[in-house]
Amino acid sequence: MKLVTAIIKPFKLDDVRDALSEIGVQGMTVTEVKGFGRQKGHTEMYRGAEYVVDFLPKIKLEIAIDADLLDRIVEALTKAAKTDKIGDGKIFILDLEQAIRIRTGETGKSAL
Amino acid sequence: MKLVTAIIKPFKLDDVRDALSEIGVQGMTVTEVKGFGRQKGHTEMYRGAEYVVDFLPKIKLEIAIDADLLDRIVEALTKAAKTDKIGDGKIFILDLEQAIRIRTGETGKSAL
Amino acid sequence: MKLVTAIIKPFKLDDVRDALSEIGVQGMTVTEVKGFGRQKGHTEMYRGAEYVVDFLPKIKLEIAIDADLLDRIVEALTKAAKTDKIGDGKIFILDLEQAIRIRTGETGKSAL
Amino acid sequence: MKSKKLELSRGLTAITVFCLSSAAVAQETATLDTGDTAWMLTATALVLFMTIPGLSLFYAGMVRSKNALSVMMQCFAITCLMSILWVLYGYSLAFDDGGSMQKWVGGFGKAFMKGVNVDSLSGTIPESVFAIFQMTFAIITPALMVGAFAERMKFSALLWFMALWLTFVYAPVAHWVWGGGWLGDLGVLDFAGGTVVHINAGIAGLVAAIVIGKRKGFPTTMMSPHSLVLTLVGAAMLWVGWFGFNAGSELAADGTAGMAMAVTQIATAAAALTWMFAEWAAHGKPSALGIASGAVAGLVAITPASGFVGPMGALAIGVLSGIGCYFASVRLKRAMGYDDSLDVFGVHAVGGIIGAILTGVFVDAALGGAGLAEGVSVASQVFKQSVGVVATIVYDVVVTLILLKIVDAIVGLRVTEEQETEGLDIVLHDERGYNI
Amino acid sequence: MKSKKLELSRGLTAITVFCLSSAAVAQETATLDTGDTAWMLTATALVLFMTIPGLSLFYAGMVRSKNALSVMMQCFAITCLMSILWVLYGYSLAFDDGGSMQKWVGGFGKAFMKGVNVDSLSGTIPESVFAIFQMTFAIITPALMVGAFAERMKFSALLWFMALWLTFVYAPVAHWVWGGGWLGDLGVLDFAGGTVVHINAGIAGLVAAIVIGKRKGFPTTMMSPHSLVLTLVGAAMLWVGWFGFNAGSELAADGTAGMAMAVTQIATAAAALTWMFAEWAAHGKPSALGIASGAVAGLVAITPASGFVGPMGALAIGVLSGIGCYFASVRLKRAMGYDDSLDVFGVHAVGGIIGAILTGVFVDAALGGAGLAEGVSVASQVFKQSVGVVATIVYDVVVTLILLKIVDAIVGLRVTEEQETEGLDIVLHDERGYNI
Amino acid sequence: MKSKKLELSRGLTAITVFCLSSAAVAQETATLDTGDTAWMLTATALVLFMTIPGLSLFYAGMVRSKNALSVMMQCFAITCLMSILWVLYGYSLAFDDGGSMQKWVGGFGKAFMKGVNVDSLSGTIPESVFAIFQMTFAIITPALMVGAFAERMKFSALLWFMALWLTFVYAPVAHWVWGGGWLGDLGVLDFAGGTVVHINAGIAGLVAAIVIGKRKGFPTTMMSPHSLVLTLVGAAMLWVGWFGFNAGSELAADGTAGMAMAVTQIATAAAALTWMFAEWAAHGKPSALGIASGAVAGLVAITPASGFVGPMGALAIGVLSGIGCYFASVRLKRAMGYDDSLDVFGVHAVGGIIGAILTGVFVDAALGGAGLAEGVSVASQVFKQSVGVVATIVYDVVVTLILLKIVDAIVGLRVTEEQETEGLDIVLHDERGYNI
Ligand SMILES: Nc1ncnc2c1ncn2[C@@H]1O[C@H](COP(=O)(O)OP(=O)(O)O)[C@@H](O)[C@H]1O
Ligand SMILES: Nc1ncnc2c1ncn2[C@@H]1O[C@H](COP(=O)(O)OP(=O)(O)O)[C@@H](O)[C@H]1O
Ligand SMILES: Nc1ncnc2c1ncn2[C@@H]1O[C@H](COP(=O)(O)OP(=O)(O)O)[C@@H](O)[C@H]1O
Repeated sequence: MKLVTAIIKPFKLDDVRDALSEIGVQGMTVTEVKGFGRQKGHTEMYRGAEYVVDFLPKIKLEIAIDADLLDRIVEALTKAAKTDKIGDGKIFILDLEQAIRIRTGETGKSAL
Repeated sequence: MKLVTAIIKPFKLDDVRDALSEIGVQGMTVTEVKGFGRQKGHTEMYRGAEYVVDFLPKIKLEIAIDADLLDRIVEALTKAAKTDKIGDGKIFILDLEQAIRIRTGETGKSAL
Repeated sequence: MKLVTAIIKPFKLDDVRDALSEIGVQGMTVTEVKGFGRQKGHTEMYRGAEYVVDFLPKIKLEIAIDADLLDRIVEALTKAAKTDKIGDGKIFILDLEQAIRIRTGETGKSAL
Repeated sequence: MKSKKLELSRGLTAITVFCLSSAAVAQETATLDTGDTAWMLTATALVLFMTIPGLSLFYAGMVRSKNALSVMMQCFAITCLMSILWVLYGYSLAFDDGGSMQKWVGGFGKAFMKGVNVDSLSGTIPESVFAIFQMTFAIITPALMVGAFAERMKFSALLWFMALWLTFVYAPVAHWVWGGGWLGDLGVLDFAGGTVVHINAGIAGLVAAIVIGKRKGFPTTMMSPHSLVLTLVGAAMLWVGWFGFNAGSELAADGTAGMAMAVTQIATAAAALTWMFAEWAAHGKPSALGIASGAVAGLVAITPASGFVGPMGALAIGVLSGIGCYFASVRLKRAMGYDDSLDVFGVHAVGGIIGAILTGVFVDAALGGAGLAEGVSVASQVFKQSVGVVATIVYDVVVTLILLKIVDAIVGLRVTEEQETEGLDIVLHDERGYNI
Repeated sequence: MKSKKLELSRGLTAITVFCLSSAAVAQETATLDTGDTAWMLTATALVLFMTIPGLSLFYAGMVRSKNALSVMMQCFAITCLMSILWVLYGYSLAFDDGGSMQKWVGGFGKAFMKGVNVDSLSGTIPESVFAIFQMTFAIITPALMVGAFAERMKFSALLWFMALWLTFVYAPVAHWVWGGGWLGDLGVLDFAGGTVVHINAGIAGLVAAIVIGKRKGFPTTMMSPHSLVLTLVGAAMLWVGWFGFNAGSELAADGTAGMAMAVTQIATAAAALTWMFAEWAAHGKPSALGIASGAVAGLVAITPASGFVGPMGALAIGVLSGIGCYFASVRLKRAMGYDDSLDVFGVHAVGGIIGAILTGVFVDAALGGAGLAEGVSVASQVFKQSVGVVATIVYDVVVTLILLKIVDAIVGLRVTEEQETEGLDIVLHDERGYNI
Repeated sequence: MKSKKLELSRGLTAITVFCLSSAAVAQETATLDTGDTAWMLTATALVLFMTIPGLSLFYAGMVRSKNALSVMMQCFAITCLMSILWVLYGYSLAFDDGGSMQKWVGGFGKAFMKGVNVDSLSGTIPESVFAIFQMTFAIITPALMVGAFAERMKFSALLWFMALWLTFVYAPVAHWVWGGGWLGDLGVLDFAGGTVVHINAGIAGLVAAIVIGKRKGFPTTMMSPHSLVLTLVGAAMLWVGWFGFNAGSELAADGTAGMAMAVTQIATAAAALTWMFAEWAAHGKPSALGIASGAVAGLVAITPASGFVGPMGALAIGVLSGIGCYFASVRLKRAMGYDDSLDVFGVHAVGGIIGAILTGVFVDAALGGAGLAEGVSVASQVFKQSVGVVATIVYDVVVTLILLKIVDAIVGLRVTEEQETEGLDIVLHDERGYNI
């Protein structure tokens, strides 16, 4: 199994969720995060002073999946999250040793 | 070492924390997340239109532990977080290569 | 590649970001979390009752990096985040199998 | 923008002012006073302001964020429902002549606002203004109760309960004291509603909190206020609006109204500081919730006394209610174990009782008050005050209990445990307070 | 702390009150009435309170958090800009004698507040108070529109548009009805601005919403209010402030003002409950947004009627506007597909029309109203009312369209799609509503 | 609900109105005017409304969320503490006859509100109302200072400091100007407190900010307002409440009060737009904080002038204070490097000085004002105004410095660095502003 973590632009969340649902992903966990990267932050003004806010709002998705699905998921995710503008985000893939469904105690693929 | 990530229902947080403390877990990190899964979301109404909100509030726990403790922790966690209703959540287990305590620079098990 | 996760004190964020930028880290993702550990929580009062709030505000940083940079990053991070007081936080290191830049589809080191 | 009626009433005023009638005649044929009317229009707006937004913010801030909308919605719906019932029959039951029942309750002669037109006066102000001013009291009294059973009552049950309570508790008790009923006859002093409003609401709230039962997790789980910022704003609005409540109860813009405002300010400040320092002494830190609660305690306690006592009497009432309500809310509640969520009993009932009794003391001219009635001693006035308090409590407890049982039978009082966990906002209203 | 002028005016009052002139003379030489003045000072403060903070909170709560500041900023800037334009020429255009143009628009004789000094009266109140009271109406009318095109209009375009709209729509229409123009002459009844304020703003808002276009994602994406807590607070403030709007429009503290306040309360409560129950019936749950919207609908509909109808007329107007506005905001909008973000058309235009027409019905003395003018039947009054409504709508649509085209040509009406996505707060003001 | 006293005072009024005494006699034996009283009851409520909730929200919104409660708590506690001190001796020190010290400070004859009863009048209003109206000024003046040293002062130190400051700075300076002291004698014009309230608070705030020292991280770290939504709401409440402050300072509902309200509105709108456009020009975008700050600047500057100038004078004062305060808050502060957290000096001291000086100019009848006193030229009036300003500044700086040193010695002025980092809400009050 793999744990796919994707950092995306917030307004792309619905598109990505739909794209993943379509290829059969049944669950995911979403976190509001702030990203720092090549994308320039916006300016905020306070009493005439301008401050550049480097940390931009992003959404982090965590999706535990069967390794076999990895390629399709990465592809769907990339397609749905892309705007071709800087700051579109990243996908990170980790190896997932074990998954357990709390309610039933099921483990492995069937827990996802 | 292992990194145990658990997604649970928010109101179970105190029970889980207590259960883990009891078996000697001394630290953990908690994040408010939103989960998408088999559990049906609730409805929200706006100007007579009803929208189903799929993303439900969940709590994510991250607990770095010595591999030896893994089974006991998973068991305690499962027991404490269970309501037997859909949406109870998942436990994901990753391999943790290294852990460092910032204050002392300790590494490995003694950093946990 | 490695995925470095650091839990630090909130007011250290700017220092840490600067320290990492200096050694060439170009991106990171930040999450507001609550930490439970050895550090004692603060008291809150409500109608004369005092409750100890165990979960303290912390910042979680996730930084995907080339494995070669690991030591320098851990060093810089530790130095910048340290106050020598309990609760300074932890660094966890996981193996990162793959990274993809959504905008370009680049993978591996060049995606970071 | 001008109505025809205006010309008429202007003309009338002019005629009255300019005619040479003697003072005695003037007393008999009351005429409209624009200054009194101006103040009472304002006072009415101020008392409405106390409930919405004031009280609704005060309470909303104290509950958990999942229930914030629900308490605001309850305050709002009570405002609307009580307004309509008041117009239909509430005003009549409270202030109309009750004929043979006059001691106990008013009649239906003023139902549907019959006879209340542009020209009808009540003293020197239009009767329409008097009726709506009184309506705002009939709104805030049930709304105060919301705090007692917050975070667990069904919305439908709330509507039923409040409609019945207005009819069978508020209207008669208001009649007893202000409508020509037996407590007024007895000489009970209640300038702006310590008994009618605060004791009444505080006791009924406690009864309801006990009948409905504790919130899940009470008292072990910390149920911190989700936004003390809102609570402080609400407390401030209550304070400001209360000038309309107390000084407005004079129904005129005169020296008594002025003094009522002054003593309101003094007692409130004194009670707030007292609660703050009590807490500072007992827990080591002064809290924002404490100072706000203390202010409300002072406002409650000075209410029955506001037209009767002087500045120093107000100071004493403030200090004593600050201490009394602090103990009731912090110590007594914990000792007894009931879950009066936002301390409606501890602040309104206890503050109201302290104020009602002390009114009998500080009305004494020797203590700076407006003076006791001919031949009445402090002791006998305090006895009268106590009769008012006890009668109200007994009646309120019994009738409230019966009404709750009825409503429970019809629609059920409480949401399910699961609903309570999820929060009333989503469960009852399909909405959330915040999407930030 | 006392000005010299005070002595003078005090003296004058004293002289007038104490001289033995007959009522007839008094009618001719108006003198200042301190009670009326007290009420109108208060009413002016209350109407300002409706816009800021009232309306700005009501609207801010309903938009997404990335645009919360932008709508508040718009309300604030409109308040300031309209104040200045009103003083420079708006008041004059609306209320000065227009000479040969009098039927259509006022003149420039009162530009720069010429002739408005400490001693000038308007009826029994200082003209300065009348001018500023009317200013607060000229502020809230454009501010109401902000809800129609919220979350997408440029701030610079807003300023241009509102300045032009005040000049070419608000001032003339106010003159038609209240300044001695043709609608007033015709006998159209609009006590506090159903036509001038609400229909006018509601229609112009709809036109602007259509010209500017839908928000990206409308209507498929859920655009939940970011804080219904704020919206409820804003609605409550609107309600309280509206007492100044309606009862203040009597320009005196008398029986009509009292009745205006009473009917305002009754209609509002009735409309709020009606909308709440309609929603409960249709969707299974009563919502906080629903009850708040219903309250505003009732406030709007009673506005033109407030000095003319009785309590039971108000009840009917409340119920009918509750239903009418509910359908317009929930059903009609969805059916037609326009994006009137916060239902300015559905509540203000529709509520205003319902109120304007029903004023013609319930003014009838037989229905408890102040009575129709000599020789006017309900049918003919309703006809007059309809003429007022239709004339206002036609004029408003045409001129608003032209003004929007002009502003679009000068600065462009709408932000870019990317800016809309990011949110107006950051994009237009370099600020964020919350950093919590 | 009616006190006995009512009958009495009603009777009195009636007798007075109907008796045939001449105007001259009426001038001598002042009687209560219900209209004036109605307005002053309202004005008092409005000024309290300025501090809580107005100012407390305005400030709370501007600090970081970890300190939001602390500033609200400070405003609340100041409200309570000043109320009590005012009743005990503050009112007396400011407004009682000081005998041989009359030029400098009042006596103790009115301590404990001695002699202030239901029948005592102050002009045409009850003295109780005058005393409480003045109390609200004594509340807001210290509360304004809170913004200068927000986010770092100890709560206990604040209480000590404010109690001393009321006694040794506010009460005497109020006496100088309004209580029969030397500045009033000199002919300094300060209608509603430009010098007494705003310069006084602004200067003391600056001194305190400097003595207490900068916040950790100032000025490099961005310390963004945690909720500009709250700040805008607070600014709006200040604006509305300020009508009570300025028009209430006339102590009557007459033409001067009306004009005071009108010029308040005009100057405020002008200053807000000026600040907004200045910022737009300098930084490319208009900000919500900017327009709100501009409004407050205008309110401050028109305060001393409000009973003396005409509409066009107000416009000029608005524009000039908008520019002046903008420069002081944005440029001067950065240049000088002091940490006046929320610009109390930049807005209140600078705005107050601009207003005080310009009052001397625009009071001129030739410029639309109420007119200079016999034989006084604009130049000499401006000189008098400057004397008032300078005297107040010098006295204020010296005494404030001494008081701060004393308080520092007793309890220490500042929290520790660690506490500052954690935030005052948790550290000083064991509470948090938000649990959302
Ligand atoms: N090395 C990294 N580790 C973790 N997160 C990163 C890293 N680099 C970028 N990110 C995340 O990805 C987001 C987008 O990255 P950015 O460099 O701005 O643009 P792009 O993805 O187009 O290269 C950042 O805001 C941050 O959240
Ligand atoms: N494949 C997945 N990857 C990551 N998180 C998941 C995944 N599936 C479920 N989750 C998380 O677990 C939560 C519970 O899952 P759900 O399918 O609703 O019920 P259950 O755990 O009972 O099967 C979800 O809300 C989501 O946060
Ligand atoms: N075993 C653990 N797993 C995950 N997070 C941990 C663990 N132990 C500590 N943490 C995180 O690190 C933070 C600091 O830990 P703490 O024990 O308080 O102090 P220190 O880092 O100085 O040992 C905690 O607040 C928590 O967020």
